[in-house]
Amino acid sequence: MILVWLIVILMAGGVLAWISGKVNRALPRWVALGSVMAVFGMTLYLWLSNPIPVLGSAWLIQFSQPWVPQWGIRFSLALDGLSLLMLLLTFFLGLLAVLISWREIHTKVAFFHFNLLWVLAGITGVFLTMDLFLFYFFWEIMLIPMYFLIGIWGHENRRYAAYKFFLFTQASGLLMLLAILGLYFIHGNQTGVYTFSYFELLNTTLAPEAARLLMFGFLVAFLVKLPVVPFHSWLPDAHSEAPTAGSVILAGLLLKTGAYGLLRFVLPLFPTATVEFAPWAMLLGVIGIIYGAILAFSQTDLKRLVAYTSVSHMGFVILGVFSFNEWALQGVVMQMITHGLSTGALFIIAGFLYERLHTRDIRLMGGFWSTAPKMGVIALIFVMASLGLPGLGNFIAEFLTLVGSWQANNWLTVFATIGLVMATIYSLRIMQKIFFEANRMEQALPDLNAREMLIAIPMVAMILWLGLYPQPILDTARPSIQEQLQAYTKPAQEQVPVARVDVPAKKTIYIKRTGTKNPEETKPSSNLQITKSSN
Amino acid sequence: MTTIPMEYGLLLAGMLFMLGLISVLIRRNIIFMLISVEIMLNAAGLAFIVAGSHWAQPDGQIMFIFILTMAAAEVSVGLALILQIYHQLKTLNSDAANFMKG
Amino acid sequence: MTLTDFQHLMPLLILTVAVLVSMLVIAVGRNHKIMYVITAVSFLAAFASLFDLRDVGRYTIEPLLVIDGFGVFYIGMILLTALLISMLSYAYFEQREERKEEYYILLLLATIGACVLVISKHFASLFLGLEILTVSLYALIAYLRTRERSDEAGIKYLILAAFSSAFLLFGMALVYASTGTMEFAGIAAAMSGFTELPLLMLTGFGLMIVGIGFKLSVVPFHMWAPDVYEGAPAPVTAFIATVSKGGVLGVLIRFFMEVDGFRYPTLVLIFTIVAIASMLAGNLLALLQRNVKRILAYSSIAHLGYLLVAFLAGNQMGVEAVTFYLVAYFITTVGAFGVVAMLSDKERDAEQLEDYRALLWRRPWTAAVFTAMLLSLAGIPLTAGFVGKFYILAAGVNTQLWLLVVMLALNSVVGLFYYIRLVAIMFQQPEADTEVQPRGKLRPSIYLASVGTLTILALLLVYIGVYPSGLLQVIQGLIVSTVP
Amino acid sequence: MGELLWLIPALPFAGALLLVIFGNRIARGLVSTIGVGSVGISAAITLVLGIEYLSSRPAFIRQEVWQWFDVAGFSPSIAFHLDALSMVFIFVITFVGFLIHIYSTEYMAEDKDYARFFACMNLFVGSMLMLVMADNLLLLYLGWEGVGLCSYLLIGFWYKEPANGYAARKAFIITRVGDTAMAIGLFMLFQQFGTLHIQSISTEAVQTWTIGSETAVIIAFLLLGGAVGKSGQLPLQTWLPDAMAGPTPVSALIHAATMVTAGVYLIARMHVVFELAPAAMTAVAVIGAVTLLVAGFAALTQYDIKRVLAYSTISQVGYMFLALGVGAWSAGVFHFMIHGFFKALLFLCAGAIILALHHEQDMRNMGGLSKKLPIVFYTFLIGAASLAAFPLVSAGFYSKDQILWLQLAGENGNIWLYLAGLLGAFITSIYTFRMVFLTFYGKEKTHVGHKPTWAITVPLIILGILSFAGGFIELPHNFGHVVLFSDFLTPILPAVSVVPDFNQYEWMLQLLAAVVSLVGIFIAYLFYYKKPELIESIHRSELAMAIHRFWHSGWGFDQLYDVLFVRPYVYLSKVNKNDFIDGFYTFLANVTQGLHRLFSTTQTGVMRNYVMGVVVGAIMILTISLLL
Repeated sequence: MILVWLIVILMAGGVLAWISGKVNRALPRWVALGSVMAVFGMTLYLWLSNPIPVLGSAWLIQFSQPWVPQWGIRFSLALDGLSLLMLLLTFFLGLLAVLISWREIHTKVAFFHFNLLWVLAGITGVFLTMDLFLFYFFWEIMLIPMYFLIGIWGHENRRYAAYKFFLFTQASGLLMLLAILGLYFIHGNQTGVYTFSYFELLNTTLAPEAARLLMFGFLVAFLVKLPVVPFHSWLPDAHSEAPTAGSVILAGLLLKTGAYGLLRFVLPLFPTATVEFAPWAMLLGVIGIIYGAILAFSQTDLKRLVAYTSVSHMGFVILGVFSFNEWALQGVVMQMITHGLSTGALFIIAGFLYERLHTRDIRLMGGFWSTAPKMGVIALIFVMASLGLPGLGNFIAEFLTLVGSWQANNWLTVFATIGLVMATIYSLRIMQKIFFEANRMEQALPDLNAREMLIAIPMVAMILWLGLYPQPILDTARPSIQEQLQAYTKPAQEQVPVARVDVPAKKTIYIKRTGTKNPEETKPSSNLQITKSSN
Repeated sequence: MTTIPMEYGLLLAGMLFMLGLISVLIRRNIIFMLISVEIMLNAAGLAFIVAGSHWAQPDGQIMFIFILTMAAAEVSVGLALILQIYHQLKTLNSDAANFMKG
Repeated sequence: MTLTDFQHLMPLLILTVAVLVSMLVIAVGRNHKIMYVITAVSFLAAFASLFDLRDVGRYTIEPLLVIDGFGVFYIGMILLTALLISMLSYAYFEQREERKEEYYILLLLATIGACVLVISKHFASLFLGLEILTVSLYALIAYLRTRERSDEAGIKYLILAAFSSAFLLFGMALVYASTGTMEFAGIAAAMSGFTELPLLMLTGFGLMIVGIGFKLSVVPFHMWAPDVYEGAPAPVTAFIATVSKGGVLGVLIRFFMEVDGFRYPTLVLIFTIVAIASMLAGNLLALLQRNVKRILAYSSIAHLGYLLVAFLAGNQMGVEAVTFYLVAYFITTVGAFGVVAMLSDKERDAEQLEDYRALLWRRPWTAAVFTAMLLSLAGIPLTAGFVGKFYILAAGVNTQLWLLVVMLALNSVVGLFYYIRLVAIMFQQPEADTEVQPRGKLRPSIYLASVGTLTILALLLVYIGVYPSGLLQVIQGLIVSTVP
Repeated sequence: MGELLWLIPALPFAGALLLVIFGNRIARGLVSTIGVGSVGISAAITLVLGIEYLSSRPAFIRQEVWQWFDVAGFSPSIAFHLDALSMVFIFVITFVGFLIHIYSTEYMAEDKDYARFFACMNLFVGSMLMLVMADNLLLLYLGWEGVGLCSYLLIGFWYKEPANGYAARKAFIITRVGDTAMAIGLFMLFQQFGTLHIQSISTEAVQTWTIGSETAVIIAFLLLGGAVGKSGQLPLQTWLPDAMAGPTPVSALIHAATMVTAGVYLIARMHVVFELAPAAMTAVAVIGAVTLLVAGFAALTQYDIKRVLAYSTISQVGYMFLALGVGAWSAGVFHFMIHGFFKALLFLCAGAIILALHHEQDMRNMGGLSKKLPIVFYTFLIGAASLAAFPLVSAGFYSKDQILWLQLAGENGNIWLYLAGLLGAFITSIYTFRMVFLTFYGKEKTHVGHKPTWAITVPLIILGILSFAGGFIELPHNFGHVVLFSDFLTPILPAVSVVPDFNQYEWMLQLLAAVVSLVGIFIAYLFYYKKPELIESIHRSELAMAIHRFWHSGWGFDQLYDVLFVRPYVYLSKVNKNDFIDGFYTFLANVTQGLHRLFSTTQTGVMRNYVMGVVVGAIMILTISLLL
């Protein structure tokens, strides 16, 4: 039930924030802060009160209620280590998003916070649901408020960016919906039980061809969201045009839903098809790493630059996911978290700069270290995190991913590692152009104030903690990762599915008037009314 | 008594239908278009009568009466509208009524 | 005709009586409000009388009509929609100078026509229902006769509809000629006798598809739709988009199910092409359109294409999907046009995109409702449109109509663009210097009718979107009871 | 005492942390206290530990602070490992580091970013200690990258000048190239052994691999890649001369005494792997030989005193590589230590000069400083003698001689390597004393401003003593035969196997080395003091000038890399700035919009066209239904 509360609190908080805007302009901020704090506290409590290594099962809490029984849809939520970590990240970044918007957002404050909280609610839902219909439901839900966040409070080119974001993610999402439906019917035809339940669908036996097609349906959605080159082109626009809070949530959380989807659905559902596809997926990852890095180097818009670094970093995720071993997957989970923090922090810094200078063009910046050393130090830490400096979280993530992917594919790993050099090239450019060299601006740049330090310090602490003692995170993720990998650790011969035709034959008999009535056809049953071929 | 094969009757109806259709296509005057449509409707009516007589049922003729009735209603509304159009456009050229497009 | 026949036709009779009463009332004295009340009450009464028919099973009134769960559900849907439209109409026409009262008579008549359509089982009743509907629509479309566009739309619809009726009739005649019966069941029986359909019959079906396709405004018979939507008064447009199409679709399903048209690859091919073409053309035409009513017209073309996907799925799930989608579509369309109607003023309908700019800041609730409607059209979760689209996709996937299903998905993306564009325009920041011209406020009671309607619609939309089980149960219950 | 191990790197880290947080808010004195003090205490602990280590002679001391992480058996710890090898390094790092910190209090006194400087320096010392104390390669990698970061920060310390920033980035990126190779090496090692723990790898490698086994060779080469990058060896040496953009104490500490020798440490540390990969060993030696020559010639032509020293550093590290390459582990490490002393000394002296001459670094504008800065002069002389391997009295003589001798005497030795080393020694003494003569003799060309006080002179003197006396702990066989240093290292690093019956030639070789050194000094005396016109005559020759320019530019490596890598990369990036993939989607959008326009034209508003549409549709449907 606590899982439902997480979503409900956020949604209710959103509505309340909207309404409270009528009372007082500042109230929505406090309402939003309060609700995010509440859910963050609850999640933190869940984490601390469940010593995961001790537990045998990966699942901590489950909740399930029938929703649309006719279709076998349940309102089914479940929490395991992976979800828990993602939730912690979500609420942590959510908290920061509320805080950074404190001064940045002036128009329609109430509606802004409504959207912010609903995005978070949607993301929470995505990370929790164990029903594929519900998953798609939340998957779409989180896009609408995000669309508004970009489209209303974004920068100059916001409408274009918002459209692009929306269309890309929707298009890919619909293909996923088709795949979900395909899976649903295949499973239903096999077992007679029509259900969207994740746990049930895991047991579907798929013919290779069907598995491949369905996997691509899922993949498209996740690869676009991740994003993987060549589906990344929505991201730079969306990230650079969104308000800071939006960028943080986009980079820190929305991208992670793609990675989460890969881990949660693609890996366990299609164990054979993914193995087939793995080299290509890894290649895409490497291309993403290198392509993103090259493009990041030449960007002059700070937020755009950081956006391309996200493309680069997310390449590691897909590289790791398709390595199918624990090191890589732990690396991926770490990457999701640390990238959320480090890129989020870079966007926040970009936001701080934009607030002060009203530009994101790094050609106009320079020499800010002398006036804003605190900002400089913090930026330095996250720039270093983004280039993978050991001692900071990203290093653990990238190193584990690469160690894992090395076991899977040597050459691609070599190229991915070369990506680290490129990461250095673009990362240092950020420092150079903004904080070093001579100051080109007339106005002095005020250093971070107390509120901003309140945002920055926890992030610094987190990224250091993750870099120096990531074990709690790894422990939390371990059971779920092992569960996702189950299909891959079995002996090889078991992985080959029994050759049987699983694609339902095209039904040729429809509802007919003539002839004798088939008792099955006339009797309404609680499940979907699918008239089965009687011949 | 030798009966005329049904196909002949249908062919006649079809020709009538085509005539009406073509004249709808080539006429610009709205009144003529309306008349042409009426021809088409009557062609359909004729086809019904032919079919009905082929099956020796009254149904075809009944349908024809329905069609006539409906055509009459249609024409009455149509003429009212045409009046209104003429009032506004000062022409009965159907091409002139193209304010809405795109 | 027996008494039970009358009982089963109660909804239609109520409406007919209401028409007669209305005429008498007008003869006595014109009063908009009384007319409105009579109409609304009669719709309600007709709807209430449907509850008797809940468990009707299958009752035939030979040879023309059949009343079954399917028919009852569709009639109910039509009646409720008509009721909502009449509620919207009240506020809309209150601010017009024209004589308003006859409007309701026509509305009632058109509704009767649609109801007859969905329970007809004979070409004659099909024809009669269709023509009652259509002829009433001629007058409704051109109702605001002082507006040029209204007349233009009226004459266009008249000529084209009569033209397409001729096709339909000729097609019926040919089918009749080749089968010797005009009853659906008889035709089906005759058809199952043929190993291969005779040419005459195929021609007949082809011509009938032209007539039906026109009424459904699917490609390539769609061209009238935008002009008529634009020219007609907003409530009438809503009526055309919903009741008229719903009725025709109802009879199409009934006929097709009866004769099992899915057995004939030719027919399936035609409908597949039509469906794909409708989705594509509808969405593409709407893409950069700047007239909101036209956007909705084009989008309705696309939506009919979607509906055909489920229709083509053919089995019971397909019928359910069509029905469910129709419900969602009705709610959404009526809601959307309701907003248009509500924002319209004396001179013209609020149809330009500019009328909606920064609407959120001017009239937040209206904007929110409109947004919900648009998102539902786009098939976004939390709205009925999403569940409907999901259902259609499910039906398609179930029957493995992959081409259609993928086309639907891709087209939805194109569709998204213009819905979202509209939403974006509403959410734009108002420019500081443009003064919002104050609109003449209506009397609160009138205003309330519209607001109430929209609120109901929005709530229904969300309710079905979040908890579709209820509606599903009704649909499955009623339709299962019918389908043989 | 082993429990104190963690404090050695922790103290400088703590110092850095304090300075980052409070640096701008506290008085300079306190900054110096924290900055210098933390390293000083580290040095003191090192001393205590060292004494204990020497007295008890354990194989090693290990201290695990905490388990870093543990993923499916991959479980590196934050753990420190102290043995003779790391002892030497820690000693140099903390002591030389301490001295340089003291020196910096004066050198940087005027700088407004005083705290930042010490924060970075402390961070550097901490990272460097982490590097040499790590008990697993991942932690070593942490230190490895950490020193890279500090190097970056300190080279670009005066960030206002774009060139400094450029040099800093260059240093970071080029070393990162090497690090990447090293990282891949780590992946391979992990795949082979399932651990990155150095001791385990060392013991298991011998059991797993045969000599020359392919994996071992690949891994050794990859590790070598890392070492080459960090140590400024060919082909990744180009960053080091530019790194002189940083403040001089930085150059002394990072780019002379400690960080650049990390590669030496890595190879020595992983010597088991290298021994199993003879090809890699040869590569180490060859790289060392070539580098020492290339850098030596480049040093001959530099005018910037710091660049001379930089190239000389590259060259001297080349000697260390040369030693490692033939398996003369302890000789290499010994040269590292001695080099650490005298090169730090030389840099510090150079710094003192630069400070005195108002940040003038061009030797052509110096001269006659021997009177003005006597302490600097004498200490510099000691350092220069050591660098030039002045026979008998300089430490450098002993360390370098050992390397040269082992090129012939060692089993893996080679006459060509020896000759290269000898030629290098010759050049070294030329450019070293060229520096001495240009700087301290001749006419005074720039006014001497700042006179060094104790904070500068004391470190100079101490380092001078070490540069002089350090050599006597390891004397050749025929000459005292003191083997304190190699004995100390023997448990860790195996002694080089010497070709039998070669000892008799040793004195000849020593003599040769001495002569070469002296001749070099004489030539420098001739050209740069006695007869400067000789130089001018050379300058008149076109060919000579072309060579001069070529050498001056560091053998054109910069230009080569610029053309090969930098420009293509920048071009690629710039040309695709707007992301051509985006163009595809834009195209898609445009096509859709075009289709919209196309379809829109069908909606003419003319009724007859609509009728036509219906008719066309009817015809199509009839065609389909009749023909299909």
